[in-house]
Amino acid sequence: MTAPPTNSADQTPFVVRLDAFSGPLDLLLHLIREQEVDIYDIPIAAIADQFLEAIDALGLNEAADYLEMAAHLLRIKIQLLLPRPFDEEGWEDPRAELVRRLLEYEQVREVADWLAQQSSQHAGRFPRGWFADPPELPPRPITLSLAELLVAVEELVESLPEPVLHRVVPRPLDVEGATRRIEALLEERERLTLLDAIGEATSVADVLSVLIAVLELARLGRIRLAQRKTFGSVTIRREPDRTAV
Amino acid sequence: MNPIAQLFEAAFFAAAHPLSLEDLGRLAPDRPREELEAALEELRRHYEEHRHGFELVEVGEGFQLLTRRDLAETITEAHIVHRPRKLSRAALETLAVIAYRQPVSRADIEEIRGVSVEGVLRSLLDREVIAVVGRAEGLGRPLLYGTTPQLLELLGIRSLEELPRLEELSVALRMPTEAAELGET
Amino acid sequence: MNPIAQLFEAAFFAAAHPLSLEDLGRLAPDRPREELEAALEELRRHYEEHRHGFELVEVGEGFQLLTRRDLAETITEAHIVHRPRKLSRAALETLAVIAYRQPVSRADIEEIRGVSVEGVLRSLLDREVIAVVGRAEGLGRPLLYGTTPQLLELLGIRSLEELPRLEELSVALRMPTEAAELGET
Repeated sequence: MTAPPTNSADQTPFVVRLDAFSGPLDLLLHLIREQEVDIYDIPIAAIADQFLEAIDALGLNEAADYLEMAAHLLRIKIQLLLPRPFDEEGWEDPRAELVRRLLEYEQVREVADWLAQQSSQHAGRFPRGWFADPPELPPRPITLSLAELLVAVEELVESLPEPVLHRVVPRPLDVEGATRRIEALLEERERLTLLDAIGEATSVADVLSVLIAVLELARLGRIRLAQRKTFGSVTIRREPDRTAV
Repeated sequence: MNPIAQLFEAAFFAAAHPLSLEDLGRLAPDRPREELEAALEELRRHYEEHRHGFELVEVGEGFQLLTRRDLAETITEAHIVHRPRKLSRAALETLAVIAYRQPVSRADIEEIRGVSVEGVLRSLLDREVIAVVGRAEGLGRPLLYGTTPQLLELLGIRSLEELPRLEELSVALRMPTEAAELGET
Repeated sequence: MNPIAQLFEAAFFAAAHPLSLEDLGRLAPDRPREELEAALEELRRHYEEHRHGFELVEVGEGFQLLTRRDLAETITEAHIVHRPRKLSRAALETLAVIAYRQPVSRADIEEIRGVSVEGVLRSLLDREVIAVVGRAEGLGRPLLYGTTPQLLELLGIRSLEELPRLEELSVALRMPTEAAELGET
């Protein structure tokens, strides 16, 4: 069990860490085990109350997964309060499905333990750590499935801002601001690259503002631009006689 | 060391992943399978007899050279290598569900674990221990996930058969029909 | 092989970079330098005498185990060393844009993905899953990219027609006008 021991001296018995549980089923199992009750005969009313208290104490009451489980427990609690039909045959224990899920989840946990142990055991054996870059080989072959490609399409579409359309947001250029920024940077440093000047500008308008500012400063002779090779980075330097300007 | 064993050793050395008998066969075409196996056996025995720092291990879909387990601590402590990052509890539980129920959809995993698994799935996909293996029929045609050979490598096992069998787990599902269902899917 | 030589061998094997005498010293603290050098010498001699597939080589920063050069070529040619690799997420998304909007310029792809795709485009071109298929009209006459027959082969489909239509993909794609417009920008 990952849960730290509860503090019995305290009135709230749920002094437990949030990250000690990997989900509502985990928490529920913890409570059931703590109360030492039979999993096939869970005292739902008591457990539901404790569950609610626990998620409150853990600050989990904003986690949808936990709230869903809380609601589920309350629903079962109510169902158990309803009068049962005379012949018990048609009656189905509303807890049955929950019990099944809990047991299934316990199995998952046991397998997870096994996986953890196995992988940590195996992690003590290292494969070779160094590999030469393949000499003049064709690029490594790739694998690609239709499913992978389609997932990418969907994720891409989901990530597009609503609406999916190309939208032109009028945004004024701020050349003055960019000029001030570049000059301030050059106070601190002898030279910068164009990328430094662009900084964290994220919009096209911001980048354009910087570019125009740089070109304008160069035209006025206040900075000097250099690019050592085609497509190389552009270096911006103060003109030596800048102070005279 | 005979030339084939020498060649195999060089191949194990150069490859970043386990090599199958089939891979090795391409290095020594026209040689009977017994000869390949004899070369592997020679390597295995040589490493043991001469107390080498690594050994030949059968893992995942083939064979791989791995350092001896008893040296791991010294090597790690001298900061020569870093142990790979451990999988989180959430990742392990998600892997457990996928390993036993593959191919399985995200909704099914979430049903069993009782939590959203989107982030965990992504990190497992990034580590390439699981992969998208298809799509289910039905509404929205959800993606189905399964495990990869890299998972076997991570665990140091030869096949998924080596995972504990559900009947061996201490928790047994008492309801027979449902237990069968879990075992089948 | 004596224990120090064995330890060094494992360390050389597992390390991602050459090891200096200093690194080796950390593995066997309190041992005199001569002993470390003797262990290196033992390894070197052992690999030679027993005709191993690799050798101990002194490089700039230290020592390293390397595949014997005369075997490396055979291994490379057998194509067993480099396992097929998956495309990165960035590459997949870029490929997705190209597949659905071809012919398309780099600027258009960047507009949709919101990041620079220069490196990704280059690697997709190298892999021959996309190709330059023309030039757009207008300013700078940018190059236009499209997919190749190799891509279809990888995906196991016969033609692009077999790709699901955008409207068939689950999410927010139900709006035909927008989907169409997406194809225009």
